[in-house]
Amino acid sequence: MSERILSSKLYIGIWATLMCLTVITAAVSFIDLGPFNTVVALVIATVKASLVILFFMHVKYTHERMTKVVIVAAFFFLLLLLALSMADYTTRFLA
Amino acid sequence: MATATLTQERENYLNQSYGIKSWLLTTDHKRIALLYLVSITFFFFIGGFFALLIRLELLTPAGDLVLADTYNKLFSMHGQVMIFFFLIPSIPAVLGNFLVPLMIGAKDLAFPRINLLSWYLYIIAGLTYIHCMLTGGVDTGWTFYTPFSTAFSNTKVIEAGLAIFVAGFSSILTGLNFVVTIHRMRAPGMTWTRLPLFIWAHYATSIIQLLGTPVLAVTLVLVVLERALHLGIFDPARGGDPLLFQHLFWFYSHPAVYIMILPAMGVVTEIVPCFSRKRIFGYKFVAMSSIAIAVFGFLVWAHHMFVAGISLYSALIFSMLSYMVAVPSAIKVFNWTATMYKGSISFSTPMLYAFGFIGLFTMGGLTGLFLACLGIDPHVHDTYFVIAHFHYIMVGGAVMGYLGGMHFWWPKISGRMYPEGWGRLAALIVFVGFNLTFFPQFVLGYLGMPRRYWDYSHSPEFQVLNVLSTAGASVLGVGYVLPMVYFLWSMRYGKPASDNPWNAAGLEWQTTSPPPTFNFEETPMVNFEAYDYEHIPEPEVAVER
Amino acid sequence: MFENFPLWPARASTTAGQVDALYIFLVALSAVMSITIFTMILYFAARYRRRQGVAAEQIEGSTPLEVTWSVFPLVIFMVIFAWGMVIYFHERTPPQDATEVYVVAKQWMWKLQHEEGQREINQLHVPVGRDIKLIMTSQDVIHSFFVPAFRLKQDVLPGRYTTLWFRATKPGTYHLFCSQYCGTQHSGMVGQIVVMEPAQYQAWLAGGIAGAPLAETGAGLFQQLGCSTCHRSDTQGRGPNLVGVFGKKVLLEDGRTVVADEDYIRESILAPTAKIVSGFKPIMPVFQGLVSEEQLNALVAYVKSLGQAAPGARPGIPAAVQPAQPKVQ
Amino acid sequence: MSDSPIAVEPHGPELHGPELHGPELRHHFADVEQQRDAASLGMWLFLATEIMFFGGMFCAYLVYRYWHFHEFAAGSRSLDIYLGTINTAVLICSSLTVALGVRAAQMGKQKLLVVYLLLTLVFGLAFLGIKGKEWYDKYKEHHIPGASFNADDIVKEYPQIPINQQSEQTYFSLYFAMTGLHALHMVIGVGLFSVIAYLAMKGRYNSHYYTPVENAGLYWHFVDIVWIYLFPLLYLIDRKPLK
Repeated sequence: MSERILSSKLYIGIWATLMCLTVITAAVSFIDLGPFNTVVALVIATVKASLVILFFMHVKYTHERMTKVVIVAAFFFLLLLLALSMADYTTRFLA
Repeated sequence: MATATLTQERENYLNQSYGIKSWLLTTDHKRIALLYLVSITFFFFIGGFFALLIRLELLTPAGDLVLADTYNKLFSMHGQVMIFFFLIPSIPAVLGNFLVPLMIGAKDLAFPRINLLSWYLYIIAGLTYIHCMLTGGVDTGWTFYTPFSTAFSNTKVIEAGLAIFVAGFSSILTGLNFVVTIHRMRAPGMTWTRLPLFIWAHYATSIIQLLGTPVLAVTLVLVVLERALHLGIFDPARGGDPLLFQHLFWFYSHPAVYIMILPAMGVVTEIVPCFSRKRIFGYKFVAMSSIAIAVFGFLVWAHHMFVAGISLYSALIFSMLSYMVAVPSAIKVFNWTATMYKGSISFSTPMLYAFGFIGLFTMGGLTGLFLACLGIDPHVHDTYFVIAHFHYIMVGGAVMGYLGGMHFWWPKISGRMYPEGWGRLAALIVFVGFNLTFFPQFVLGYLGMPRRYWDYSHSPEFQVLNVLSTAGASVLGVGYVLPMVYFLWSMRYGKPASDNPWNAAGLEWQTTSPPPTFNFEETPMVNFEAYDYEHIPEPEVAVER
Repeated sequence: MFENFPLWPARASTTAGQVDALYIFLVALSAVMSITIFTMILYFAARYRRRQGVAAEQIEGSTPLEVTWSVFPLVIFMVIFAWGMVIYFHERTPPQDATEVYVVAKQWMWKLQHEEGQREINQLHVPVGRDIKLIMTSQDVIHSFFVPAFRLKQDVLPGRYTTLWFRATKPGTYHLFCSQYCGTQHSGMVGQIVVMEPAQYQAWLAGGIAGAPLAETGAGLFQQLGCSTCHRSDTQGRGPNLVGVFGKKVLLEDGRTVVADEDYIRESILAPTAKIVSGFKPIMPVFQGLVSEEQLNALVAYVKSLGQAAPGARPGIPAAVQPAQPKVQ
Repeated sequence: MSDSPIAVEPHGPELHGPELHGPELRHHFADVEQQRDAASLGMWLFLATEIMFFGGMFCAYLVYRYWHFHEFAAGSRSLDIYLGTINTAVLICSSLTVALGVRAAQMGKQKLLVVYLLLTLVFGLAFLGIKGKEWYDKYKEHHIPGASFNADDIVKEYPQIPINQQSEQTYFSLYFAMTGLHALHMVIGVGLFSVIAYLAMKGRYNSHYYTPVENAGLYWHFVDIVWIYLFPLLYLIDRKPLK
């Protein structure tokens, strides 16, 4: 297995995108979008994280099925932890 | 190395080199397994000693043997030692370490140095915990419930927490090693459906170790931070919610039960086909049920919290999900039973332990249905019913499995046979002693005796059952000392074991006993299914008495 | 039959019978299941024991069988789940008109106070046949209120209320245990539930140490602490009018709706900014650390008494308040 | 490589001889490829455990943010958004240098690799420095949870937000726990990269063997990703203009 070598232009492009997104997310937080401020902040964070995972961490180019399985599994179990905990907290004070 | 095969003293992993250094710096998975064996046995007897004192205290209603604080430390440390320093590493770190590479035809685990590191982490954790015990101990119960642990206990909570944190790290590294090994190191032809079910069980266990343990780790870190630096996360006096601690704690600690029981199921799944001379009934279902237990195990944690003050609706969800995880466990029991159908069954010691396991696990599992039930749990929660239930699973299940496995693979590990008669006697003693100890506790629990009570002089009606239980514990103690004695004895005086004394299927039996350092003289090619007993002759001398 | 060797504790509440019925069902079910499995194992072990010249018959498995023994238990499990759920909902939903007892747990004792003002320590006297609701909190660590004879248990947490209700059915003295480990004297944190015939109970009430009814104490505190200057019984106050609030839904300033139960009132006293009623400003001072658990209970009891439809219908409730239209809904 | 059997060719004991493979290949692997696959899977599994480790804190965060939104919003406003944004940028830059460093290693450019590793260290230390400055500011403002915690200044600054001091302390408890454990991971990363930079200077890595560089890089990117989430969750909870 020889790792594919990506061009440094691609890396710099990703880097520039990440920097822009950072500025955007900071700037948008000052604008009143109601409940959507949180949504926008999390969507941008997820886009940034995905870029790092896919390109900087080479997941887009790997032929290892297991790498993707591990990532998905970890996020899935994290989601279970959050969702089932919140199942208690969001319903605790209902009559 | 290939030249040594035919000489009288075959070179093996035990006589390959000598001296303390050759053990403490070894990266051989088999030697590390033995290092673990010695260390966990040490902790098992410490934990057992605490158990003995607890049972003696409860012989009479009044608190007359030890002080209340001492008693609280005893049960706390009994729990923590037995769970984190014995049961969690027991089968994976000893038998798993020894057998996973052998069973899949690999020369070693994928990361031998990390394997050694994980033993050292375990030892650091163990020494820290011993220091904690010697300098005052800890009295929070094994559960560290806040705010008692973070704001009220005057004992060494931080030290105990850090010790368990490090032990968790060790457990994570073992699991990581197994998953990578099983994925990457299988011998040619060893496809997923040819893997022994012991491997499947360890694979499932490793998933839990990898995904659950970090949550316990961070929870303990937060407890330590709250206690040491006065952060306010779990303590209601500082704005926290104590139930959040319980959520995070049980997110690990419920699946942790499956870390303890799944490998034992794996052991039994090896033993039953071997002594029935049959393939396992429903290979795929048994394999998948291990994975299902591991995954569903993460969805049920709040059934430990039905009376803790969680919302009614989440209690409903968790109760229902708890019944889901009971199904794969039931599947396993039915498949073991079905495997015996039309078999050719013999009753060597490992098989006796497997019988014991199935019986006790069935009872432990069925009483789990009581506890998952929203109608019954509010009465029996935090009583001896719970104690009895989880001892049926962990001692009746996991320890029986561990002992069964130790007997089964002892010829491979040591190259010697244990004395069969003594083995059967000990198995019988353990079974009888166990039931006498823990069955009365079911009744005691339904009668309402709360757990962690030092003194029950207000309720003398509990005494008869407690006396029975203590009597049983002393029988059980004998049952546990016996194997240790004859295993040690057999290392010198035991009959030399052949390579495959049980005529068992599985790659581990195709190499020599004890195996050479790199396990196989030649990398095996696998072209047969697991449990291929059709093509393996029965032992010439049937092991009958 | 089992006088010296009981298999279950006394059955002294309406819940106890329900729980025991399910328990006996489960025991029977477990017995049937385990005996079936054990018999099969023992039979196979004997019938197919190793014999010279008889080889095992290789069987791969059977998907129909696997499906059967997966689905069949699951159906049984769902029955158990549903049955348990019914009991749980019943025992976790207190009746509206239950008599209330406030419980404060601390290391290592139970402090109880009746609506009528009687205080007790490690003992609770209740009459047969009346619904009793316990409103419980802890001063320090987590405790658990456990009465085996009632088949009831509920953890008692610091910083919030948890509740439990029962109706005793049989006079007698029963164990009260703390079942959540709480430190050195955990096993000493025990007490008694004394269930009495109503007449005897009335006599006990009359003979007890006379204390002011809880709500009355609360009314006094309400004046003393200055609550009444803002929480007036008309619409002019700077704080919401509390008449009739209890048990109703409250619209909050951030758009959420909560039910004004004991915990809400408690939180609103201790940390008023947490849930601001719509239309009001967060100006109320924080009472965290300024009122004891007992005073808090009295205040809650008072606010609850304002919520009653017919003031004065129950003992100890000042009839002075005007049944004005509450500002909140 | 799929999950079909890995070692396709049988390999006998004769392969154990150290002369038949480079010093990087450990005896128990069939070939370098198998070894690299194993290391990569191992690293990803380790990162999965790290996700769950931080996940426990994210769970606590979610619960308390749901309960005490006002206090979380006010606490978030009291943080220095400029330093926070700059720090995010610094970490992203360090991730770039790591990615380029791995690329240099892949191509066997040893000098370039050392340069990128050193740059990464500089960025990492800069992040920790800025973080330290922020913590020091919080220390001066008495926002460190504990006996001396005092959020009067926040209450005064945002009269429009109803603030309970105790819940404010919960926010700062989580802030310090999360940024603290993240910083601890950064410190470990800096240590790791120092060792790797040293070994790279000695010429330990080449285009055939650079697994440690790659795996340390994965770790670094992971720590970066944690921060990518921590930044909006801690700094940007609610900064819209107050009415």
